[in-house]
Amino acid sequence: MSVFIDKNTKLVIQGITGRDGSFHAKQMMEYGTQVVAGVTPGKGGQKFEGTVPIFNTVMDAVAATGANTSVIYVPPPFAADAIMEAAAAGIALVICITEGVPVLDMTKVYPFVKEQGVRLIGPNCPGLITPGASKVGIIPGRICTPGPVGVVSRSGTLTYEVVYQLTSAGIGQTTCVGIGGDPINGTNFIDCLAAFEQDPKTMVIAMMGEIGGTDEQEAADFVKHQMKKPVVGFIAGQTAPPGRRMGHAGAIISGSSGTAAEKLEAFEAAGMGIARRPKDFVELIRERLG
Amino acid sequence: MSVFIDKNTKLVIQGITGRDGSFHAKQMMEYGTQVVAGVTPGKGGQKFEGTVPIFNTVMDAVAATGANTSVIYVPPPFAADAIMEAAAAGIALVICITEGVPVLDMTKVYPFVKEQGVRLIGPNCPGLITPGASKVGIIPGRICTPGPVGVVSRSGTLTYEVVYQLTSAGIGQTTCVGIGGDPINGTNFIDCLAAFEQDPKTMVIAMMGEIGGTDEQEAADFVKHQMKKPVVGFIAGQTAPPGRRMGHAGAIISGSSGTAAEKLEAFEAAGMGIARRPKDFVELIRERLG
Amino acid sequence: MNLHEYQAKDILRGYGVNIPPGRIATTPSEAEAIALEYGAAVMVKAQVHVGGRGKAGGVKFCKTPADAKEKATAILGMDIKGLTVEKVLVTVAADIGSEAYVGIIVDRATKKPVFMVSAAGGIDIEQVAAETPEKILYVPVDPRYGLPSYDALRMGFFLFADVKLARGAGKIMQQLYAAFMASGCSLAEINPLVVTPTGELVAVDGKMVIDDNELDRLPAIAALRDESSEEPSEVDARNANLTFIKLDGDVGCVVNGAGLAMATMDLVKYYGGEPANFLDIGGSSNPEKVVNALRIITADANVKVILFNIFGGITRTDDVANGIVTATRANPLTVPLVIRLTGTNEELAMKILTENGFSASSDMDEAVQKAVALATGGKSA
Amino acid sequence: MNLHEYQAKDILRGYGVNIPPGRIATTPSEAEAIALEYGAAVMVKAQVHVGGRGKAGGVKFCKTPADAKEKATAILGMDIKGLTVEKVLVTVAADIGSEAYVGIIVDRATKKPVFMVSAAGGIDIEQVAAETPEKILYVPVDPRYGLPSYDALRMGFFLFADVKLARGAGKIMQQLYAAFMASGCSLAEINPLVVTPTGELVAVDGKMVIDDNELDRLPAIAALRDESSEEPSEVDARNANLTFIKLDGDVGCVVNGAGLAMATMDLVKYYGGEPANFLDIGGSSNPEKVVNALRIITADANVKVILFNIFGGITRTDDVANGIVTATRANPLTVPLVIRLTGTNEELAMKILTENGFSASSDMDEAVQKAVALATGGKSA
Repeated sequence: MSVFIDKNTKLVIQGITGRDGSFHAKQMMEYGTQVVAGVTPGKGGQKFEGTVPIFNTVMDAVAATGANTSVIYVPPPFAADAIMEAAAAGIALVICITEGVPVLDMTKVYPFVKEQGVRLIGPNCPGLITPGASKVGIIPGRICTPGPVGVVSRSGTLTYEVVYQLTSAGIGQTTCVGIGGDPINGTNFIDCLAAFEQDPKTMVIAMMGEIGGTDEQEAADFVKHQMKKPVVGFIAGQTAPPGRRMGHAGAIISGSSGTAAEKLEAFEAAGMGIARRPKDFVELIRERLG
Repeated sequence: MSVFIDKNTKLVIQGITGRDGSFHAKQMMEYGTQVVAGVTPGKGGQKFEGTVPIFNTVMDAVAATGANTSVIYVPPPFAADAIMEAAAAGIALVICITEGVPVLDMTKVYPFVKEQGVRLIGPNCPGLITPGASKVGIIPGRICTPGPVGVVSRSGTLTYEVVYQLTSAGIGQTTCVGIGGDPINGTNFIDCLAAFEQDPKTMVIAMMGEIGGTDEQEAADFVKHQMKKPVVGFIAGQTAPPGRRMGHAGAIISGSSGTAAEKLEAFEAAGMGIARRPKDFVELIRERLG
Repeated sequence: MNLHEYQAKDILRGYGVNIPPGRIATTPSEAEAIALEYGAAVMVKAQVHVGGRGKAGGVKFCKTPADAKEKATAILGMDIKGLTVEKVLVTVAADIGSEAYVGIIVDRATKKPVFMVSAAGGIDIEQVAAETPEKILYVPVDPRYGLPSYDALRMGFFLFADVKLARGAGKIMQQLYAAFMASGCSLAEINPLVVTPTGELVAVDGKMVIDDNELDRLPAIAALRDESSEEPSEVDARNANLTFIKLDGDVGCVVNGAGLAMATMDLVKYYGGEPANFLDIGGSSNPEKVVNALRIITADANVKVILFNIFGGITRTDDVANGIVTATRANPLTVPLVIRLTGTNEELAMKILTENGFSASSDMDEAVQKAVALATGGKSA
Repeated sequence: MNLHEYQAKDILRGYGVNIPPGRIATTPSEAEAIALEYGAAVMVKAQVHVGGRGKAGGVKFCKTPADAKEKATAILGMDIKGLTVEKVLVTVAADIGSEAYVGIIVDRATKKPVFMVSAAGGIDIEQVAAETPEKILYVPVDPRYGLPSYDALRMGFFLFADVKLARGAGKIMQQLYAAFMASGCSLAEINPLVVTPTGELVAVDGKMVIDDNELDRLPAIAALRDESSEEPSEVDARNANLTFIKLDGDVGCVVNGAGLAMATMDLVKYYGGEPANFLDIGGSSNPEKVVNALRIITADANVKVILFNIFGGITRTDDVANGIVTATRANPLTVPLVIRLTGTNEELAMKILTENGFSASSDMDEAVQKAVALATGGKSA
């Protein structure tokens, strides 16, 4: 089992003919993901790599191929529109890889996807992978292997690091989800933790947070009150200088300064395992797998 | 019993110190409606007629009085804002009497109240009355009397006409609802028919439509498939010259020209009683009350 | 309120829509001068609020300035469906490769502005809808989000296979939508949207209908009203805040509320009469409105009887009674008056009327029957 | 990106906010001339991107033009928290009756722009929040609907009991909101919003922070960047599309991804070292970025070792390897280089590095420990 994506994921790639889009389209196809369509306006009717039909719009792609999931590689000024296009076309799960999406765009995109009942992951995220079944996004496939650990992270490359160390230690994953580090994103820690809690194959969850905001504190609260499965957490930015990555005004509203210390305290209060270094995940998870 | 309003309705009047607002506030109070608050920005702290507290905002009014229903008498350019203010303040039922609200304003107000889960009646409507219990709006109280007929109408004064004739003939009403004749309004025929179908005291429904649009046809379809209670219908505008009250382009989208003939045909197909004149309601309803 | 083609085009130009240059002429020499200035073939187009100008001969192609003068001479002063042509638009003629239709209206069913686009442009969209409905794409727009680029592009691709034209058309949809919202429209259309032989997109005709409820807050749009192109009695009524539509019968009707006004007309007809008008004095009461209503109705020589049907709610019937007294005192009526009046402040109203020598009924059918009898010389009484 | 006070005020003025006239001076004589032109008492205010200007002596009241010249002489060239004052704003001094605070930020929790307003203005809002949180009203705005009048008025009444002032403040909130949205802000504030003794509302100070992701589509805003008021290495990094923050340690770090970059810094510290910087080369790979990253890091004389930690996803590690080769060939390094590199195209990258005489590890802890050892002279190795 897995969360969000599996063997039945039928993927459309928005921006399939771009530099990043085409590179990762091939990677996903090689990994075995069912890539059923691509979208590039003006290239409708052509084929990507001789096999994947390209459409002018997501609506055309869905109508012709039954795609149920979309991944977005379009440039930042067009990303918000691309997300809404996918949601309006009936796609149930939209993953936006694009980095640099203006946050005010997201203040409109977020309620749009909620109204449509669509799950958005990202933007500015590496996507997700269900090892051995499907990969959507840019997480390198070969660092993953099937197994009992659910992985969720705000950071891209830090996810790879942890997954890589788990796999190297022989510990596999159900699904790895990179939710992205932008101030407003579609899916948060709690959404993923809830999904992993429901997933029968997931036994332990590895969660990588960052300084800033209060998502990790709320996630810890969720772990404490709503979850039976063990969770191991990490916070990046313990040594970051204060005030450089987030406005202090944000802290006024949340009533939190978003420091690593505060987040680790919340983890501790929730009875979570705490990885001080990325490599600590290996031992902490091994213990919890019993 | 009744629909939408009853003895427990606690009313706040937006625009209570205006010409129309103050006049009808008194009428409602005389009728016995629980008028718990008024709103006029800048007059917060004063009292209307020495008894009803006035507030600067609906939020203040709700906090202080527990008002659950609002009626709006503010001028057209401010009506959309007033509706949204009431909905955002936690009011469950908003009745907008104001006539002349720009329709593009309503294209934003409509999804707003839907999102808030608030029922809006109007704009450009006479409001509603549950005879003997509560009156919200401008329907003259003394033309109504309690009884078994639910009344719903797109027109204001035409409603009075029919209710007056019913009452004169000794036939009372559960609730009379004027939904308003604007192209976009908060509550339609079907909403009211469904409520009357559920209301144990309502035995027959009188429904007054107009030319234009397809609301009456959809209502007839609802009567046919979803209702057990008998409905008697009337359409105003049988002699109106075509093309003067609605753009033809609207007819293209709806696939209907919105004529009286078309609507009466739908009524007939639904097995509804058809009143050719307002006074015909009396006999048709008497027959159906058995 | 309808805008003239040239007014709609001026607005659309302000939003970036590509429209050939054009100016208004009220005399043939002006038309000639404009054509001379453009130094190109022009169209001379009658500016009247009515469809079917072209078929009526109100739109002409002119190769030379002299030609423009001649055609303008023919069109200016022409009568098209009862309206006299006072102005013509002289505009550079576009080379036409293909013609598409692009329009937006506010739709009752979806409660949203809805785009209608069709590659079958240049003709009435009603005709396309009736004969080849599959050639129209409908796209509702949620005004909370505006018109998204993807929907604009989708419409562009519905019109054109070429991505450059599709993007260009999408951009025009965005411009049309912005103009529609900012101008308080209930309808806006470009028909035809032309592709020239060189692949340029040009709006060759434009139309806008404004929601009258918007005019108070859009003074620049309200100032575009051209009263010379409307029925004078309807202009008069509007300026008096009355909703009035002139009809061909002889029973003048003064009613409060559109629904009751229509029901009253229906009842006049039911009892064998013919209504002379639709007249709604509206919800808020004001004796002045009654005075104006009587003035407008009595200006119609066909009217043989005047029927008041007033059911007071927000309208106070004593205000109406006072209006009747004031109006008839200033200008005594030459036709009989039948009054039906009930509702808010009814006792006071009845007292005012009786004291001033009027009688009134509280029964609608009775009053309508009486009015019809008076109009038909007692035939149906 | 931070805007200067004068820039924020220029923008707010364009949205109708009432702001005393003011102009920028870069010399004392300019300041004098501006004060003379206004013919009124002025404030001379240092334009630097840092809080606490007032306490540092960077804001002065000047009764006369001569006074303005003298104060400008003192302020221009002044060092405030490490930044040199290059410009002063000379602006007409307002009479202050009372001071309020009005601000908007994008809030992560509600995922909306949120207003913060307080009648306790003129001081840091952080202080108000800490000491008297009940004096702040928070109002989230749904950008699909904009700031509704009722919410603007509600905030106005929170600040002022008088309805005229409440409406005036509400109008300013609308103007601030419009400026916030159109300028791509992550923060905008007016502090203080002053009521003069005659009851006029005046914005005496203004601040705006722009979301860097907006700058590509807002060239007019992007043009307001004042590089002279920023850390030069950070300017250099930004122009090379790198996210760089200078720190005080000696281990230069080049990492892809913010999370991994922070985790790398944390690990440097964990093993007893001190990071010299935060540097994220970002997601999309481009050898040029590596060249720029090395140039910027080596410009810091404190750096004793350079640590690459690259985990390729969308970044292709062969691009990074090529960048390292190119950069070091052009400008040979004078400090040791430790490379950790794995992920996309790893084999190719390793081949490129090995062929060019570099060694690389695929283990993060190993690489960090090695770099720390080199920086600390083997102390922890």
